[in-house]
Amino acid sequence: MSPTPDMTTHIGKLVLDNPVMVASGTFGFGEEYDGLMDVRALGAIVTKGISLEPRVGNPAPRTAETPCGMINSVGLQNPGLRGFVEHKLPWLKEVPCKVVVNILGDTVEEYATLARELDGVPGVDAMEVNISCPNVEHGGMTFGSDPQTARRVAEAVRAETDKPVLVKLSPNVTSIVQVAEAVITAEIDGLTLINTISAMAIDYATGKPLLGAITGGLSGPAIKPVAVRAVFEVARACETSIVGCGGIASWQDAVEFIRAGASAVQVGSATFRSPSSAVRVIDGLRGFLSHIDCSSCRELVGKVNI
Amino acid sequence: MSPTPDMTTHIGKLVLDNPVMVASGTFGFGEEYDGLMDVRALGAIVTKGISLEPRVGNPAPRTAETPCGMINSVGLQNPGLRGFVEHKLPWLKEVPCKVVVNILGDTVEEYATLARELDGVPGVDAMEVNISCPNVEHGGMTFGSDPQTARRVAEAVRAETDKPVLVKLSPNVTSIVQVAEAVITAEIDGLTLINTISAMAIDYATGKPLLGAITGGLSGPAIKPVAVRAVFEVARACETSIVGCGGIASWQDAVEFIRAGASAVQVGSATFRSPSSAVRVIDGLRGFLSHIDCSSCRELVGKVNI
Amino acid sequence: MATAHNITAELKQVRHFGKDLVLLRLFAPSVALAATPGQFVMLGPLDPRCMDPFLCRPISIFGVTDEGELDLLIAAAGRGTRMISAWTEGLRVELTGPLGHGFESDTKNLLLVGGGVGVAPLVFLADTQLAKGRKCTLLYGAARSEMMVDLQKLQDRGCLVKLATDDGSVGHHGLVTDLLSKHLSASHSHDTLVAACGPSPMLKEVWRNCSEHGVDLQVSLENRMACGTGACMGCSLLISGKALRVCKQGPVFSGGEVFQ
Amino acid sequence: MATAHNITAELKQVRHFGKDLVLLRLFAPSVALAATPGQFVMLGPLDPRCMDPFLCRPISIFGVTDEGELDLLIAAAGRGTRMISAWTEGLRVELTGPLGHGFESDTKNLLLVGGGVGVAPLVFLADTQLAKGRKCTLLYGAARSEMMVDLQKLQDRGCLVKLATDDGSVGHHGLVTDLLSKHLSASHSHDTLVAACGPSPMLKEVWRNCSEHGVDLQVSLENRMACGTGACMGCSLLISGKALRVCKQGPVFSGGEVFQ
Ligand SMILES: Cc1cc2nc3c(=O)[nH]c(=O)nc-3n(C[C@H](O)[C@H](O)[C@H](O)COP(=O)(O)OP(=O)(O)OC[C@H]3O[C@@H](n4cnc5c(N)ncnc54)[C@H](O)[C@@H]3O)c2cc1C
Ligand SMILES: Cc1cc2nc3c(=O)[nH]c(=O)nc-3n(C[C@H](O)[C@H](O)[C@H](O)COP(=O)(O)OP(=O)(O)OC[C@H]3O[C@@H](n4cnc5c(N)ncnc54)[C@H](O)[C@@H]3O)c2cc1C
Ligand SMILES: Cc1cc2nc3c(=O)[nH]c(=O)nc-3n(C[C@H](O)[C@H](O)[C@H](O)COP(=O)(O)O)c2cc1C
Ligand SMILES: Cc1cc2nc3c(=O)[nH]c(=O)nc-3n(C[C@H](O)[C@H](O)[C@H](O)COP(=O)(O)O)c2cc1C
Ligand code: FES
Ligand code: FES
Repeated sequence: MSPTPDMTTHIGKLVLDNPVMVASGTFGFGEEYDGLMDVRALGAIVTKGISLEPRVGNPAPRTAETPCGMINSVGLQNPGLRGFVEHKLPWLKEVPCKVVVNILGDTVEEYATLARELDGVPGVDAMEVNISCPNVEHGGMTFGSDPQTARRVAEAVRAETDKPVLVKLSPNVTSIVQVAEAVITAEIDGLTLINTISAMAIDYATGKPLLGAITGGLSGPAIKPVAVRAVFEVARACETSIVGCGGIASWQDAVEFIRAGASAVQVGSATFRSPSSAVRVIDGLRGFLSHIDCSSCRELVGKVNI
Repeated sequence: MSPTPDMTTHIGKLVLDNPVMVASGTFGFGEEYDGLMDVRALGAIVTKGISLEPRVGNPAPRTAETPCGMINSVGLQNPGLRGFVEHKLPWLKEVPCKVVVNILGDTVEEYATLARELDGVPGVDAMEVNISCPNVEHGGMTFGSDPQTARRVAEAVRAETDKPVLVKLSPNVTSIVQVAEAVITAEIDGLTLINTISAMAIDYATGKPLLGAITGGLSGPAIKPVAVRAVFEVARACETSIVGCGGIASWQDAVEFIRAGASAVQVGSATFRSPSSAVRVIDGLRGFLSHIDCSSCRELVGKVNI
Repeated sequence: MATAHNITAELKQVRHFGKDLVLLRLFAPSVALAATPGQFVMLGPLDPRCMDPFLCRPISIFGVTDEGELDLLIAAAGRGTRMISAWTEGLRVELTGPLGHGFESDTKNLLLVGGGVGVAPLVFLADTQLAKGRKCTLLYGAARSEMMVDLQKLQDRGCLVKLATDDGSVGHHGLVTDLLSKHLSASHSHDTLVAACGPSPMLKEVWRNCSEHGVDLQVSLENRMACGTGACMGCSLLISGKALRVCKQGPVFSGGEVFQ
Repeated sequence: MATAHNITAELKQVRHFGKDLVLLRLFAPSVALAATPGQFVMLGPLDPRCMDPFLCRPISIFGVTDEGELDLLIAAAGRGTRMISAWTEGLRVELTGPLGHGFESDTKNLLLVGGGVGVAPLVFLADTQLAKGRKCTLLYGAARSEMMVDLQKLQDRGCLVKLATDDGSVGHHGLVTDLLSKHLSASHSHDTLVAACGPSPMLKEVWRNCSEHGVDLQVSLENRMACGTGACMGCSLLISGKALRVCKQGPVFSGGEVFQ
């Protein structure tokens, strides 16, 4: 047992007190979990995805349980940029942990505008670009499904802000490494891997899809092996910082992602199962590092024994 | 309660007594499960993948448990075409259910050769083409990851045999619909959806990948929502018969796939959990059809209420 | 919001009614003390050793005791609630609550309409209103008598309870809304609030009756929930043109909001 | 192969040894009657209501009774075996077996070397060999005495049991292979078969000793298993240049096959 390990981590120029964030869309705007767990202990809060204008999202039902996970089609319900800055950010500013704003748009221009507007906003520590949204100008394929389109979004955002920028990749591609390679040419600060996997469930008895939007995104422990593989492959291929996400529910899961190559992790759906999941990940990770006499969590990054 | 429903199903020109098969690689060559369950009740047995020459497969360990599923990197251990025909087929021939031989190759030519050789072999009722194998001539991308390469394999096999041909698609692509659309131009009899999802797991304590081959394929209930989505999307887009596969463990799961658009289903990893899974699926499906007064399982195909 | 807690609570008592209904008593003082009628808890993980089932289950608060106990009435509907029904005394379970926005009542007369396990929040509401000296009538419907919880205690405290069953095994042979329409037609209904919880068709019929008689209505809605805390936007319904989160802005809404 | 069965068996008895070792007795006549020493069963699903954990667990047969009962000795190692350790009498569990290729012994003298829970198949082997009037010595090593199963019955039947513990809490203070080398050096070893089961380093050391003294060795190997029936090719090891399935061609192999 060594003394308390250094939990600080770097994702490009974003510095976090500890490598554990909560994932976009699973933690609202933070205040929802105030009092239910120690929000202040988090490395960072990633907000629900923000668009330029408010959106009402998809028809109900929007969530369904699946084996070891869930699918959601929340869609893009959010208060819009103004609503966020006016009503949600003030509370977040009071919290000592970092605030990462997840952004999404229908066009490259919208992403750029969001980045430009948020660039000047105090209390926003970084942006995470969600490119798993349909590209309205190009037939509805998501921005993240084509390396060059993904790169263009990353470049547009990078051009508008000096704040740290993470780009969050979709696993619904033939080669996530190719998308990663294209995106990092935009000199962003890091990649978040992964968003949800395209999925669907049908009520066998009634034949009704369990989601109002018919298809949705699979998350939770079920997808962990897919996410670990994505992190591992991208870490081998790309010179960039990686934030691992997908099915993390315990500190052991976090260690697995860090060893695969992640400099930080995000706890997503597991918060629904138990609100303090992320805090337990932090405590457990600290304990593990100390147990293996590792003085800094950064030392563990990529430590896979092949 | 209606009288016993008709369980016969058609996949192109392949006719099965009932729509429940066991998936390739999860049932060996059938005899392994003889006595442990009623092999004769199956709609069809799909064999472990067969290559031209015998192969020893990947280094140990080859399987690992994951949340609601497993990953495997068995690789291609199989007795080769000759070994199969001499040592495995005789037993299969004695079984009244249909025999589908899963084939794989390093080159398009190998697939063609396998199809040609098997075309004349009595007791082989159909072939299932596994295109999730690395294309040795083209840098190791799998045949299934590019629509045109996938189509070429399908055409090569189709040209060599009049037996029913199924092509089994990989979910590790940006658009499984595009691959499906390309493949069915080869006038094959149907598509099997889906093969395993590329995945990985690491022992958090030691940092060792849980599989000797490092990465492997995720199967089991965890992937069911991904498979249902694939079946649903391809069924909407393509005029072909679909065999649903991925996480099916109960008759309710089978109904879900059939409603999504599958004319038949395959039970895979669930057999490991309980050898008689597939038989229970058959009985349950029959009971359900009768319960909802459905006179034929073919009527349920695609019956999703949108 | 700041009053909700995420705790581990011991299961003090398990009482079965029929084969599909169970009343759990948990020692959960922080939750029990903060709870108001109409609020709910997220119960789970259902099996902490397993990730399947993955999510918690939203369960209304049936009652609280002065000792800080929390009563939950659960109908074994699907896999999750069947697992809960098999829980035994002494088990320690995780729960989060009290959550959501409950009933708001300052009327003298309360008319409660509960369908099936939807009676749960109404019993808690009756309990607190009786304590304030108000008049309560509970119309309680279910499929069969053995799917009903015993409400003798509530009756002893002065609540008028009328039953309806689909099969006529107890009370009125028919729908609970038959009782309601009779009741509303018979009695002067000014200064009366109707509070209802149950299946959607029942709620709609309750609304029809209330609007016909010009009586205020509050309804507790259900929707699938992932977080229960307002974070995931998963339970939103379009209510009066706005996407409202049932777990946060509800589960109790005014009838007018929902049905107009 | 044709003798294996997939059955549901009732748990008749659960005996705990220390906190990490449990002996299960199941009523499973079809499996028990067909079993030979060295064979195993696939136990599970561990929790039929949940898909997590997903796979069955391979467990050696520790013994059978004339009444058709099957004894399994289980060490709580990971999550699955910990769940099994919490099983209680009366539970009905699914299992498949007997599976695999067991020990083959027609020698007069049997020398058994078991490390930890690896003693399980050796106890069954000793039992059947003693019944045939053969001489058996069991060298049994573990980390601490409280991680050992009680083998009094075997001793009563005439088996010589020598213990070794890492911490010296009982028997020889050191490795079980120390006992082996002493034993082999002391005794004439013609017509002796050594049968071993335990961790790989132990097996290697056993092999070294046996080959030094020219004694035949059979070892029971472990590998991760998905099917246990030979179907998935998941448990193959390269043994003498061939990919052999531990569950089918093994788990018992000759020492020469494995280590040469
Ligand atoms: C605010 C609120 C209060 C509730 N109070 C009670 C109560 O006091 N007693 C009680 O027995 N039940 C109550 N329910 C319903 C209860 O949550 C569902 O019966 C339960 O979720 C069904 O879960 P299951 O595990 O049995 O079914 P499963 O089929 O295993 O459920 C699968 C998924 O669907 C969701 N789901 C299924 N049915 C419903 C439903 N009717 N409403 C919401 N989610 C559903 C589950 O939460 C789960 O995520 C309440 C629901 C809500 C929203
Ligand atoms: C032929 C054979 C006979 C066995 N006999 C016994 C016995 O009699 N008593 C006993 O206690 N144990 C026995 N084992 C080992 C037992 O199967 C493992 O301890 C058990 O699988 C560990 O599972 P877990 O759920 O505790 O660990 P987990 O970490 O939950 O296991 C995760 C996965 O890894 C596999 N795994 C983990 N460790 C091992 C291992 N050492 N060998 C094989 N698979 C492993 C599990 O089967 C499971 O699929 C035997 C193993 C084999 C192959
Ligand atoms: C209800 C829900 C809403 C989500 N909303 C967003 C979002 O707005 N933007 C985004 O980038 N990811 C969103 N995600 C994806 C998560 O951030 C995360 O990438 C995914 O859930 C995988 O992690 P997990 O398995 O830990 O949940 C959402 C996920 C869920 C479950
Ligand atoms: C151990 C194992 C071996 C497999 N081998 C093959 C194979 O040889 N050829 C093939 O096409 N698919 C193979 N598969 C994939 C299965 O046939 C099936 O597509 C996949 O497991 C998803 O179904 P499941 O979730 O029901 O298992 C294998 C799967 C497993 C688990
Ligand atoms: S359940 Fe998450 S917002 Fe209501
Ligand atoms: S475990 Fe499947 S072949 Fe051995």
